[in-house]
Amino acid sequence: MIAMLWQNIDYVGSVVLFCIGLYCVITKNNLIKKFIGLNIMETSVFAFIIALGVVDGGEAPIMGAGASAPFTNPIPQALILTGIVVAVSTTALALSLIIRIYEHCGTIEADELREME
Amino acid sequence: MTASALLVGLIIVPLAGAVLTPVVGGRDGARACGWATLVMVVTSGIAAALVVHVAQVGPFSAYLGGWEPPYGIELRFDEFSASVAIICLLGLLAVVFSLRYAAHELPPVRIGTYYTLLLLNLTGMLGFVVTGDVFNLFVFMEILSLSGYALVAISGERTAEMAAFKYLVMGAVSSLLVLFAIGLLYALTGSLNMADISARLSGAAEAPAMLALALLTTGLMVKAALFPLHVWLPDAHAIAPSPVSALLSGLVVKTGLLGLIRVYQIYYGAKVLDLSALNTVLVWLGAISIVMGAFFAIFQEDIKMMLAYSTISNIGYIVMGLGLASQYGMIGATVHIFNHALIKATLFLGAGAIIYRTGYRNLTDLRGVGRSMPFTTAAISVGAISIVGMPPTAGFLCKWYIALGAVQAGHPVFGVALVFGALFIFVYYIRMVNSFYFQQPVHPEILEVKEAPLSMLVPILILAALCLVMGLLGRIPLSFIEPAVTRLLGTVGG
Amino acid sequence: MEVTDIRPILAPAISFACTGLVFLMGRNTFWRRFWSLGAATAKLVVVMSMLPGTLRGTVYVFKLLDFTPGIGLGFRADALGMFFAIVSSTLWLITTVYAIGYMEPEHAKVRFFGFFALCVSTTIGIAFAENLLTLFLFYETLTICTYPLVIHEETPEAMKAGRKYLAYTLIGGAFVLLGSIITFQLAGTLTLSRPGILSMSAGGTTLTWLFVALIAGFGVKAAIMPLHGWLPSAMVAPTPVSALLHAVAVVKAGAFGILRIIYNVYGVELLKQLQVISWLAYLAAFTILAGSFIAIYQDNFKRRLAYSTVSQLSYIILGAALLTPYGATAAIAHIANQAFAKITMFFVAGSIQRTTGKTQIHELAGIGYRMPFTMAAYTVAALSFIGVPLTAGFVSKWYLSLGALQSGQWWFVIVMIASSLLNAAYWLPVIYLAYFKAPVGATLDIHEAKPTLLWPTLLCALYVILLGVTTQVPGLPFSLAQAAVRFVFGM
Amino acid sequence: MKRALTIAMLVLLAMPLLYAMSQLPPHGSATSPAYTHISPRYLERGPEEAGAENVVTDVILNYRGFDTNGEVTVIFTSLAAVLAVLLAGRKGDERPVREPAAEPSPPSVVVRFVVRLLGPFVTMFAVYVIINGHVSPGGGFQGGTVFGALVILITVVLGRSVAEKLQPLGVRRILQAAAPLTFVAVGVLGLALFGDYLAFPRDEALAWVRTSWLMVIEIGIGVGGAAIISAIFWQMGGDR
Repeated sequence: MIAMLWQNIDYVGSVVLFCIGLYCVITKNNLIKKFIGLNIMETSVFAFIIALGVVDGGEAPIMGAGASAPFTNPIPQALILTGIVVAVSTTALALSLIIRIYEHCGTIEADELREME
Repeated sequence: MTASALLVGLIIVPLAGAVLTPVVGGRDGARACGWATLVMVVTSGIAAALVVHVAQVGPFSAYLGGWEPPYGIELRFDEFSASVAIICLLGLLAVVFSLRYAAHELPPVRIGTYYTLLLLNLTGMLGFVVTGDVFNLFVFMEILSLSGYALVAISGERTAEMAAFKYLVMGAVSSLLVLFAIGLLYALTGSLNMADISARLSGAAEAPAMLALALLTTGLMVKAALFPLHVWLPDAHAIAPSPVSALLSGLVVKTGLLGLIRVYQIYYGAKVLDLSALNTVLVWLGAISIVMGAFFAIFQEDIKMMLAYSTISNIGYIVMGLGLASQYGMIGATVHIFNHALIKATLFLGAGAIIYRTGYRNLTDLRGVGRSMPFTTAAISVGAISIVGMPPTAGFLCKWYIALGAVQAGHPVFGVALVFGALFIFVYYIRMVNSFYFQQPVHPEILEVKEAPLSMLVPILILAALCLVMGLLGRIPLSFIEPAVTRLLGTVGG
Repeated sequence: MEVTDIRPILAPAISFACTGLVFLMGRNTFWRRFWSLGAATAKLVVVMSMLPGTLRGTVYVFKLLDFTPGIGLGFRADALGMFFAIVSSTLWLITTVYAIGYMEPEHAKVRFFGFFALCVSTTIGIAFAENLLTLFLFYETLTICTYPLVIHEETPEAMKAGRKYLAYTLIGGAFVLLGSIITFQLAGTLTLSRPGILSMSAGGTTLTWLFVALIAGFGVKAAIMPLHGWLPSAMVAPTPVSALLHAVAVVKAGAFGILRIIYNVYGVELLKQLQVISWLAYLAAFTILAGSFIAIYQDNFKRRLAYSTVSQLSYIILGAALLTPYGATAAIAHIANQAFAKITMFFVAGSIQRTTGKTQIHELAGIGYRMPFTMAAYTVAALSFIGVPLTAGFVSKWYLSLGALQSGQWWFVIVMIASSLLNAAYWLPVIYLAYFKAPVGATLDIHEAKPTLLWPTLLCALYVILLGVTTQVPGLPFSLAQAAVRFVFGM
Repeated sequence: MKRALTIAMLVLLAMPLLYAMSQLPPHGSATSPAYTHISPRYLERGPEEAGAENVVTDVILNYRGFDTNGEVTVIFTSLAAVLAVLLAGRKGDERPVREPAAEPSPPSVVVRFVVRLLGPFVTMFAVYVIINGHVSPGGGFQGGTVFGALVILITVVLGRSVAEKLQPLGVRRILQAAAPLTFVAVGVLGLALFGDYLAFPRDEALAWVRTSWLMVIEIGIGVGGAAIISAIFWQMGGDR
């Protein structure tokens, strides 16, 4: 199993990143830090999917003069382009909410907010 | 007009309508509402045509860009997708209801945006339900989630924003789980088309397939607010504007369940895993959800909070029915997705109308409102009876079927849990009815308020009538969905 | 012979429609009374029009719609159902007149008369239910419709009684539902039929537990001990409601449900093989005696009536559980006999309360001089409960004893005799008090209840005697009961 | 305590994840299902079939164009969401007007001059990225973001009033909706002419139509993306 894991070390990296992100989401008290954790999770998933598209020795899948096989898989790249946009959109909304919460409550620490309720 | 063009139109019309709402409506709330109503009327027409079509010829597809699957994206309309009808209906009624409600409850500058988001939310749901491609599913899920978060926060109250943030964090994590699973499925099969994945998954390694299943189920169950993943729901649904609560509680949480059905379609077809372990977990969580939802609801004073917890109970019913994996249970669960949407929308819109007129939302404060708003409270009572599962209302047949399914699957104990869960639910609805009709008002001025305006009353009454009609004509949806369930279960030979 | 006919559904439908009009137009006193009485009369006419056919052995059937294959809404008027329907619609008409008089000074009359009419419409639905699901549907509707009546006073005490009532009956309803689900799973159908839905099924343990569940479900409303707790508390309701609850609609719906379970779900032949039926008989016998014992110690008139009801209802259960034709005759006939006698009692209690304000038995000294006609009606009903010949109660006890002997269980005859003695022990002292004790600080002038209260009371008392002396006259309830028995036992 | 528990939970979570990862097809293998099932067709026939030499562009705009249609809707949704959250609330709930402590000193003349000088070049780069997206890395999103960054830069340095001139109020709403609207327009055109939503002409003779439609979509995405990014930035109070 270890050998197989070594072979898939890129995927292992994204798992580790995923867990780090989740750790931040759960334990961090500051809403922005929580959200940074979420962004780390997003990145880990994107990295995982991008890594799926890699092929040994592959080049960017742009045809035309001078291009030579093998090319990397274009699908994950296309998917993650969409994924990034989605992540950015979520981030924009989350930050807006945090701005409003700060204006209303004067704090963005989760425990202080809980006390205010 | 061909069926596939209509199918595309089902998504494109509300999408275009949504992005044009700010252009057409500007900051004039009434004009935006009129536009949104127009868009929803057209969309509803398309949905009705599609449902009729699927009833006649069975499932059909549209290939986008003319690329046949698995190379392009496929929209697939099967019997489960017929839930677009209820999405359109509730969407239309919620938009009409909002005309007076939004003008009263929301900051004026946000009203145009409100309708935009409402339409986007509906677009997301429609797309989610009809797409046949897992990544496309994710994209639509994000449209509906993002607009959902914003709609919760739109009133600008502090609590609303905090609820929206909680909802957003949970929702974003669940979306990531789904995306992770999509990546895994892609790694195993090289495909994103659901049918193709299902066909190619059979030879795949078990562990990643199981992980993908676990991630998908967890992610979707967060969206569906199954216990113990429900923590975001009560605040979000209770604090959102009432038409939004109706949509969130009636429809948005259901997309998680419809997504689960899609997952079943993939995995049952693939025969790569034995799903009985998952089903056992789901049935138990469903049963716990029923009881916990009802239990928490009993202690709520706020009428919308109570309704929100009752949603958790009902999600439990549906998940239990799906997890039983027996013919009756699955039919009952699927139809309950429809019927609960109707019922919960009746209740939330009714509660919204009462809050609009009286300004109170606690049961104690609302005592005696039955005398001044007889039609609204009558509609709510119908909804309450229906959600408890009294015959001959819409709620009864589903519970009957799910209970039969439990007996059929050889777990009569879950049937018992279901029936007594319904009693539990009755306890808190009787509290509500008591305070409407049978208790002396705390605030005497409540006897002077007027009945809800027509733009609110008509949607509520339509929904209440449907609660009854769907009970009496329950045969129609049940027999409509039956072939799809038979097909789904037939693939596992059970 | 089964005939498709619209009347089985027409009866509940007409009264439901009139009920709607009571709600809509009820703020006007005239229209409220008009539609209440109109509903009662129309229903009685429709039900009575089927009587000749039923006595000839015709069964009227009307299938309304199917929810799904095998589960539908259907109506069917057989002899047993007709019996219950006639009793309840007759009594409804009388009670409505009484209620109009009684409720005059009360609040929320629209709600009261609306739900009152709804209850009795629902009762007809129960009587004419073609299948277990329709039965369950109306059974639950009845529960909900009586709730606003129980809590009519809106006092904390009334609300508490209402909660208790709902808790008991809804849990009962849940058991009925569970039983229906399992029945459907076992038999594939829910249509009530003569040999019994389950008569073809095997599997003793399942059937036994299913029987327990179903009987427990209906037994709550039939107030079999220990499921009777709600009934005395529900006495806080206005008297016409108590009369309706305890004489006609609710408790009889439970008893009727048990008859349906015994005769049409299981069937006599199948039950003879199951041990559990004799336990039901023992439980009924226990309830008969225990109910009477408790009644002796009640001073509140209506509470004494409530425990008497608990006791009397179990005559029906006992008769059915004997599984003999004579027992069945007694069980079915007692639906009417107990109903008329008990409603007389309630009317008397209500009249006394409205006229003199007295609710406790020890306050009734000398009341026989002040309200002679009312107390005469009381005397008739009391004699009927004791089982004196020429009253309705005698017929029940006679046939019940015959049934016990027919099944070889002679000890139930002793129960009957003991019960008569106990009944005498708590009804006769009131007569003594009323006629032979001087009233405390009041004159002996005649001060009768007003006509709308008095006449229904007298009519019911008359009926009690009629039922006792006309058992051989065709067309009256007893002949219908015999027709039902012939039908059930296939004779 | 909470941290320790979380870490323990995450370690437990990581175990099955890692096990599943070890069972996946080896990283970089050319025989994995992902590389042998659908992508070969895209790589082989993409340029002539879908119209762009950059196969990623082919996938985004043509093969899986509907995803991108949804994606631009997501961006639009995020704008609507931000507006819904941040637009000033009811009376008495207005956002606290912050007294500027001191008039912020305007950026130095040098900075302002450099920004003005850079403007045209950045714009040109953005346009280049947009219209070259189908032959090289780039495309509507990237170009739009570059242009959006320029708008933000101008807002910060020269003030919002100058930046807003780039998006006249009259057409701003249309600009913000440009990306989804372009998609819908091209999609419906495809539906009308070639029978499927978002269908592009397959015929080799119509290759120019295909390319120009791709270009239209890229521009639409670029314009819409830039408009939305700057609108969100302004709404969040980035100019303060």
